[in-house]
Amino acid sequence: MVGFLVSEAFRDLRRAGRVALSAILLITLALAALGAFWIVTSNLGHAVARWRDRVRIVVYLRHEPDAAALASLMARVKAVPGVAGTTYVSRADALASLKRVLGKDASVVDQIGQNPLSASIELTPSADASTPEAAREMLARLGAMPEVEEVAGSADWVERLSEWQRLLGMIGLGVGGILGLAAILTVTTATTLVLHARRHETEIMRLVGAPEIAVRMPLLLQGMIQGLLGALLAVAVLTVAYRLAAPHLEPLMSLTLGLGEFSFLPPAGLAALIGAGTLLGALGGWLARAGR
Amino acid sequence: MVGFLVSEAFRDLRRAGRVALSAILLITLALAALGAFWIVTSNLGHAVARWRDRVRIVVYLRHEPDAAALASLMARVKAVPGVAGTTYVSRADALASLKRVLGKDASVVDQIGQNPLSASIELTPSADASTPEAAREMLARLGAMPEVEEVAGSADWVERLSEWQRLLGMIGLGVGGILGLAAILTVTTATTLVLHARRHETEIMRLVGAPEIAVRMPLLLQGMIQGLLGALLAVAVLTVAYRLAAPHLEPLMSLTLGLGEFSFLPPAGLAALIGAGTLLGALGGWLARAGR
Amino acid sequence: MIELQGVWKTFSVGPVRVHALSDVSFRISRGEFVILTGTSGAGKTTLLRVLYGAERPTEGEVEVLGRDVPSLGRSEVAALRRSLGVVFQDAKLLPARTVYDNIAFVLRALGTPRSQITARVFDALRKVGLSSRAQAYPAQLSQGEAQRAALARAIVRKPPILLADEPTGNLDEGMATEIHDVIKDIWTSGTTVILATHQAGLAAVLKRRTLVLERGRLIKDQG
Amino acid sequence: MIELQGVWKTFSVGPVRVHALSDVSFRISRGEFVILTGTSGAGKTTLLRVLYGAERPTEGEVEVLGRDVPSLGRSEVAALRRSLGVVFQDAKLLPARTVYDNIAFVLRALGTPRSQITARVFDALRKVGLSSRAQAYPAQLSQGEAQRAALARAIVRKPPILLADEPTGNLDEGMATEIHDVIKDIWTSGTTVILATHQAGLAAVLKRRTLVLERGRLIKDQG
Ligand SMILES: Nc1ncnc2c1ncn2[C@@H]1O[C@H](COP(=O)(O)OP(=O)(O)OP(=O)(O)O)[C@@H](O)[C@H]1O
Ligand SMILES: Nc1ncnc2c1ncn2[C@@H]1O[C@H](COP(=O)(O)OP(=O)(O)OP(=O)(O)O)[C@@H](O)[C@H]1O
Ligand SMILES: [Mg+2]
Ligand SMILES: [Mg+2]
Repeated sequence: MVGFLVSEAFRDLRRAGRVALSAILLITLALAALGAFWIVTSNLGHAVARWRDRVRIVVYLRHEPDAAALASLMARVKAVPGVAGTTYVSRADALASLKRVLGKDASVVDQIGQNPLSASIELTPSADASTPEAAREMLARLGAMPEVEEVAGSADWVERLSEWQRLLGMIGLGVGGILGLAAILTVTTATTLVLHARRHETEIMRLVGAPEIAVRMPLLLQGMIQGLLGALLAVAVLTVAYRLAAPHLEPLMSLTLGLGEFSFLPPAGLAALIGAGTLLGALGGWLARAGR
Repeated sequence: MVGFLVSEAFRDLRRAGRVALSAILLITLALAALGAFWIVTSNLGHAVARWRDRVRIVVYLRHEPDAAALASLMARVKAVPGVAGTTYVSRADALASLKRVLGKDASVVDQIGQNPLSASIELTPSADASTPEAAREMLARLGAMPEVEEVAGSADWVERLSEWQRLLGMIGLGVGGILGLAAILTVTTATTLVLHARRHETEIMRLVGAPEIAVRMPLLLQGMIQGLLGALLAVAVLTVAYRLAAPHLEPLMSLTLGLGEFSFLPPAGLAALIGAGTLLGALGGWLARAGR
Repeated sequence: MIELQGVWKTFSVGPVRVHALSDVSFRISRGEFVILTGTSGAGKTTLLRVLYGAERPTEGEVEVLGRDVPSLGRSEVAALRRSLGVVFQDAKLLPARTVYDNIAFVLRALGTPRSQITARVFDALRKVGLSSRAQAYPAQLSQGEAQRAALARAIVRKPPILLADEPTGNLDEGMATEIHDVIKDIWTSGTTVILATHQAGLAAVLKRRTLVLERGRLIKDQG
Repeated sequence: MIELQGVWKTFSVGPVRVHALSDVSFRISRGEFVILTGTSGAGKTTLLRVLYGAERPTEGEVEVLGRDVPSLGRSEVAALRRSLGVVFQDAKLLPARTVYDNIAFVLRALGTPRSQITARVFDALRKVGLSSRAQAYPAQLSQGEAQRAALARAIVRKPPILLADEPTGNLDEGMATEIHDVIKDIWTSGTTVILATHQAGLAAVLKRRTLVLERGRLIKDQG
């Protein structure tokens, strides 16, 4: 019986011909676009994480601490919630840095009698501090330490980051919504097509007393086969596109987004895509049931 | 006869029901996505243009020129191909600027006896200079002037810009390609459907001697009506989406891209979308011809 | 075996109501051979459709093989139909399958062992004189050939009841007689037969119980 | 008016070759009434299909209304068909249109003025006794009613030639006689008629020229 049902499904598929091909390609397209969006989003996510690492908050110190005081201070600064990385910048480091900023005019510095700059600690905030409230809280705590003269850097980097994340979220929602709609339409269209092609056949089958499973199962199987083929094709398309594009994209990415590596979907993501395709196809086949 | 043909087309459309609806929605989707991409691309294009305005090349001068020499120099600089805007920065301006950079430590500057900085001209490159070669050429010409001590700023801003443009171009190509494929598949699928639904009907019509125009014209008209409806819907969707999203996007845009205004498609763009939809639909109807 | 009690079937076409069956009652016992006749539009096809559950009567009771047909669910209707051989007036062959596949299909869907299928299909085709057209598709058959293929499909399962709707409508007299002989053979082997036909003369020839419909009413039941 | 010269039509079904027409020649003059008969599968439908250009003969010449049919292009075939009234054996009604629309359609596609359409359609329906079913869809008709609707469509244009393929195959004798009377009326008004039927007896009843086909060969041409 199973052999009979599967062979019926393949027979239907062959007969549907160009239409089955269309359905498969539309599923491929929807899934490939979904996958491509997934890849881009996760890479942008990496980029955002990297940018967060680059945001610096500078805590200016009243005096240059000695080694012991420094160690204790650093420990307390690290304990503040929202602080991820810390780098100590001594007065000498700061002067060197100023010379770098001045470039051609660095010689000016040498005309100054003594080093006028303060020692400071540069902080990297953690993801915990990415809400404006958490960031304000962290800045307040740092400013309250006795050794600290002033904290430079405000909450606006956090706002920027969260705006970026909101933007990405909105794009994701929009793209996801459109693709979802397209996939549903695809499945509906393909199903309607197959149903239409089979309408008389289904009626005749029922009239000669064919069991329901023989009437419907091939439709379901056919849908699943289409979905599976579509998904496998989508994975192939994504893989090839990645192989071709990654070498060209990587330098660009590192130039514009500061991201060294352009990563592909993890195996679990690929499995999810294939599963989604099969489900989509099965759904199409199943809708056959609702359709009559 | 025309009335007869149009009424036949509407009758077909009504009969195709859910399928016609699917086809219309798929066309809507394809065109809305195309339109949305168009809007985003053109806004990014504006942003790139704005960024170009912000790129500064600094030409350091050997001596602070007097008014007459300055006027002649500025004229010669402006004449160099690729130079868009020029701003003269006197030695006093430069010192004020340095104080701003030093921020908290600005008092250092006052300890310096005399102003050690050079006068300079800040340049904005024009779009002409956006290829690496043109930019190098411009820099060489500026460096060759007798008054100029050094030119700061290299060709790398140009590279960044052109990389961005390449990235946008690639995204455009990718998205365009996928949408094109989807649109072709949509049209093929919808046409196959309509053809399939009409197969017997077409055969019978031919057998009773209906003129070819009565057999085919309704199919073509039906396709055009579908395409037109899909395009109008797409324009409506885009307009509503723009109205809803623009107020939220604008502050975000200005924050991340430095773009004050998020603009919609020009009327000509809308007309092109509508035309494309109608053509797409007509193509679908026309394929009916090739299909048999 | 088959029993109808006060069966009505009314169709509405726009404002017009058509009484395809009006208060039809009769009973057929196991092993009978019944001819159902009446002019075009009298309700013969509708009556058979009610028997195999394709049409639900507007009113009245229908019992076939001990089942209350109008109350059956989809899978029970399918099970009932598998006990019936039906020859449809318009053949209803699956257009995408050859004559052989059309007949083998019903056996396969029932799980008949592969080894028996070919022999049984060709046996049925031979009975209706169509074995040479086994590989043709329905569109490649003449109308009479299609009708014979439909009969072969109906008898291949050796059903307890055979419902034949105009099985010789497109056949000349010689061939019609052959087909009637095939149907009689099946009847002789124990199948209950209802044969719908517009040929009023056939009743006289076959000398069997005859039900006559006129505008949906059973006006005669004799033999 | 109609002339066939050495016409062959051979179909291949897999390895099998079927000669549906073998070396058929005859000639029919304007105003004749010809009966075409033969058993199921003899080639009657194929012969008519060759006449209205739905089948290209494998060999031989076919002339209808002065046109060399096999050489006609698509639009010329359409024009030819508009001069022919054809009753197809399987009715071939457009399933999505009512009986009225099925008949009105051919008039509309020809550009008949609106004002005349309703009257002409009902006139044709009255002739075949189907005016009460004008608003029904084909699926709502009995087989005999569908056949009559197809005849109404064929005669609504008052064509110079009427090709009728088994127009009474699903009708009882009384109604068949009525339909034959309708066809005779049309013939009397000047239409050339070819009537294909498997009822060999009909030739004797109608007393007209009869062509008899047997396995694709024209074995008799008399009357
Ligand atoms: N689905 C339907 N909707 C509306 N009317 C219907 C439907 N089916 C049948 N009828 C009408 O019911 C009447 C009986 O139809 P039925 O097909 O049973 O006749 P029949 O005796 O089989 O005729 P024939 O010998 O021409 O096949 C006819 O007038 C027909 O038009
Ligand atoms: N398209 C086709 N492909 C293959 N064989 C065909 C095709 N059309 C007809 N035939 C065969 O040609 C022969 C003649 O068919 P035709 O339909 O002309 O017979 P007919 O005289 O009209 O029979 P009936 O009275 O049963 O309608 C038959 O054996 C049929 O199977
Ligand atoms: Mg009937
Ligand atoms: Mg025939």
